[in-house]
Amino acid sequence: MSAALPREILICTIARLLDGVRHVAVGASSPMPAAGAMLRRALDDGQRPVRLSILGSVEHNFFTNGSAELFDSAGQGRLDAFFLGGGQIDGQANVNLVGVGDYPQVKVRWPGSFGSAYLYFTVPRVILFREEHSPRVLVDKVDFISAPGTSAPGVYRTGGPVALLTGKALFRFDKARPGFTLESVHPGHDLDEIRAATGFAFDHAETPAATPAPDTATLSLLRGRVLDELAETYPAFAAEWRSDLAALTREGSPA
Amino acid sequence: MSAALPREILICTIARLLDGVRHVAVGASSPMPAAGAMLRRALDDGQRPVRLSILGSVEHNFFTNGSAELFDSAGQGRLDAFFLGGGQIDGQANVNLVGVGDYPQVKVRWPGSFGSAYLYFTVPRVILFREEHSPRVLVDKVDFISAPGTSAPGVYRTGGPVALLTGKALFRFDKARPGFTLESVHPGHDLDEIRAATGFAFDHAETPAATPAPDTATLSLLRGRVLDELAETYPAFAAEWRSDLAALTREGSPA
Amino acid sequence: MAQDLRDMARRVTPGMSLALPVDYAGVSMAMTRPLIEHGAGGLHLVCVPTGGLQVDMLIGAGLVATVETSAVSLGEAGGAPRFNDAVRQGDIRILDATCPAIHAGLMAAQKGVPFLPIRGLIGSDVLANRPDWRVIDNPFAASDPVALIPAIRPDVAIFHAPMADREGNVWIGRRRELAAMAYAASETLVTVERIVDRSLLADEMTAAGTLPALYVSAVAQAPRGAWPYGLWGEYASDTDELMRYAAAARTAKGFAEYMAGFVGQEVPA
Amino acid sequence: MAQDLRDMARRVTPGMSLALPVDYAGVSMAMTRPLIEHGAGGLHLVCVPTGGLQVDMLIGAGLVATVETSAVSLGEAGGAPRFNDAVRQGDIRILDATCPAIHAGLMAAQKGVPFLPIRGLIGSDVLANRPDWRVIDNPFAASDPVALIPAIRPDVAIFHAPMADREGNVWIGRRRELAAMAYAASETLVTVERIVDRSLLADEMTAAGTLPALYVSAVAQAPRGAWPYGLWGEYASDTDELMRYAAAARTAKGFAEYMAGFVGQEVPA
Repeated sequence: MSAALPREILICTIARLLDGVRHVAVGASSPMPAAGAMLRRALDDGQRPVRLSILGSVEHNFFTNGSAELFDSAGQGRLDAFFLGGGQIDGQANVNLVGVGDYPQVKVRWPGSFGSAYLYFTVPRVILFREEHSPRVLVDKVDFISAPGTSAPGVYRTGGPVALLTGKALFRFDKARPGFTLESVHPGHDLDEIRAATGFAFDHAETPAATPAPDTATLSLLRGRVLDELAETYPAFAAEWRSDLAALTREGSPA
Repeated sequence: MSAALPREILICTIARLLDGVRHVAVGASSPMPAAGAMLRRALDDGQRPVRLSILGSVEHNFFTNGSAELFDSAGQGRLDAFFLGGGQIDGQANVNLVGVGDYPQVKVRWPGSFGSAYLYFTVPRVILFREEHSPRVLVDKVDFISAPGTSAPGVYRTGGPVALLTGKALFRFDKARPGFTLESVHPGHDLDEIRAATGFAFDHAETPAATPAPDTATLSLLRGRVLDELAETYPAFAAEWRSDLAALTREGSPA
Repeated sequence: MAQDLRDMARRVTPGMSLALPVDYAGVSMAMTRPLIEHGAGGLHLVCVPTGGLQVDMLIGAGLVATVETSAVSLGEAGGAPRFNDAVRQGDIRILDATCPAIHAGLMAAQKGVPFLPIRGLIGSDVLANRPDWRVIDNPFAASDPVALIPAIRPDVAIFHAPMADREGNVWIGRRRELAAMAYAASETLVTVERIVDRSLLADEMTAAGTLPALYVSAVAQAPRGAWPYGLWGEYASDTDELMRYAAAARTAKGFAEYMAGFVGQEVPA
Repeated sequence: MAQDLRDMARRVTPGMSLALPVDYAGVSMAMTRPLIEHGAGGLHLVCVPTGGLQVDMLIGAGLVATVETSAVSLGEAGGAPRFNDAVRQGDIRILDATCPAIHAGLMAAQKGVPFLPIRGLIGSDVLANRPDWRVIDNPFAASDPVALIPAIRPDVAIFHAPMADREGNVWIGRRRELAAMAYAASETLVTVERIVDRSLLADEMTAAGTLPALYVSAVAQAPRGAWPYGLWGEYASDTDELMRYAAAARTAKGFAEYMAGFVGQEVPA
């Protein structure tokens, strides 16, 4: 089997971060989190049921009480993990989904905060996921706090950020400090590059670990069952992935 | 057509009290209020739709959001009229559905307050209906206020009692005073009897009016369409009524 | 009695709070005998929003410490004899409520909030006898008192429904108070008339009336499992049987004799 | 354009608040053009809980004063160009919310209460920019701040659904936010794919997914009336068309050109 593609390493990392969850929800246009959750479900098959809700999907929607039910289930403690992106994410894990500049008349307007100002408080394992790793996204201080990374003592909060995954690296979040610690660097990237691309200060080992590549069994599950499942909901993403795999095989085959 | 039965006068009085409503709800074991509402609907046929909800009925239930929907619709202002009984009703229109004696260890326990503590506040036209007219029921002061007849200024209240109908008489409720005024006495009863049977003081004309008997057209509608409709939900009540009508016809026929 | 019903009953431990539906919504009468045989006592019953035969039987069996309800009655068959007797004797604690307050408490649990406001109630002895409720001034208006009902989070919800599928999804139709109970409760035990092979979530028509398996802890089949109550769309109440119970249960002895022959499902003659 | 759609649009008067559903729940795109031709402006849009193409078009047409929403976007087709532009220009007032806060506001209206509490929000700029929201100390616990969302009572709710019957009952399936909108709103206008002869309340299966006529002011048939959005269980989104709109509407001129050809229902080629 050919080596893992960068996106495959991300998906396997997501599946790792979801270890032990019973119920994970992903947003409507989030093929990689969905793939990670599907891989988690495939890995746990026969041991533990993993429920996956994809917002706006008819196929992966087991809710029957309208769009409020996801939030209700989070409030009941029935949602273990969720993904948040963010136009800006800062070193305190504050997330900005609203815009750049002075609110309300921002220079750049993004769609809005969606459910973040609630789910960030109520879902125990929120994974910040943004492929773009640049000083534009990972800022020192967000322009607008859609959802704060931490809360003052006494504020009801059963959830929050546990990790930040980008196209270059994986960070863990320490809410006591609060701040991010570089956990591992993806293959093909290094600490200097990450330092330059990150607009906030973070802790790190002198020589950070490399993000592990998936083993053959995992990779085979991913390229088989998971890719098939994913194609039902994200056909375009799945097709591109398949074509990249085909190219990889062609490159690899002469050797 | 034979003269109106006492229960027919009550039903026609209920229909009169419901003049102008769009949506009326009745409890599960309330054949007379239901008949009154059905008569109202029949009388308004072609002019105004009258919706009737019978709690616990499958046939007369157009709700689809469980048993909370009745209360929600009242809160939204979509329920115009409702009936309340009461083990005790006092001169301030306070209603007791809980029991006689010192709460909580009452000597006589009734089922409980049901929705009264809410609907009495939120349904504009609440009709107190209790066939038994005795000092045991119509008391000076209830032992337990399931729902108060009036509220202090500033308390949110869009509804309340408008009338009290018993087997002997019809009272109107004046919330400003507050208190009941005898509006009319049913055929076969008189003021002295009503005074003796009523445990609270009430206003009355020197010679109170008689509760009007229904005209022939109304009576014919009642004994035709309404009785047929009623038989679907309250078969025992309808059968007894039919047998009383048959007896009346037999008695009347020799003359 | 079926073993799966016994297994479900074992999930109830002494002192737990149990949410039980109104008589016409789908009472799991089939679970009554297993619960009594299991014998977990000191229960806190939450009637959604009123109670009937099942509540009366659990009280008569001595398993109940507290009843939180808007009413307990046998409907056409009259008052609930064991409940009424227990109140008079002071054997149970009664938390009198009003129907929408029970719904509000469950909705607060469903929404994951500590309370829900409710109109009405002010000036009633229902409110006066609920020190666990509060009245505050509506922060959005001047001098507008409003009652707050704290979240009701039952340990276990128990009900009966027409069908479930093999994944544990349960068809509740328009009886959405059953969903409300399940959302609010930690565990939900369901008996059903039948178990179907196709997924209830597979088409939009059945999905519309389905409580997802996410909220369902266990399902067991119990044909005519609401008897002597009826089940909407399935069968009518057996009023004669309710009358028979009402007459028998007027005394503790009569209750015991009735219960000796009560299986909790209609047994073909 | 059908006369009944025009008649429904006329129920909207200047300055009203309109509740509109999320793109996948059943957007009545068929009502968009009648609303624009009718021209009632100064509207307050309540997106339940997010907005998309319809919101962008109403803004582009200059009918909107305020947008209350958790987000506005065209999904896969990217940002909502007329919305984004109007925000940058300061042409509309934006009331940024979070999804469950919109649901809470509607639920408060459904329950007839002045507010609902909600967890989360504290410390966010969403809350900081909503002076119409409040934070109180939870009266049931010590030092536990909790946010309160006031009731949202839209003047008119507008959505699209698969079917209605001749009595005005509307089948909404499991998209219960459509019911929530209708409960909360004073009037509800519905377009449907088809009108059926049998009553949707006549059997428990269809009744489970039905919004009763009590909450419905008017119904009109509009086949493929959600296009270019999809309708669950009926047809998929037309992403190419959404992309076409997104590209055109980047400028006011492009928007005007696009709208000149937009009927609001898919016209067979």
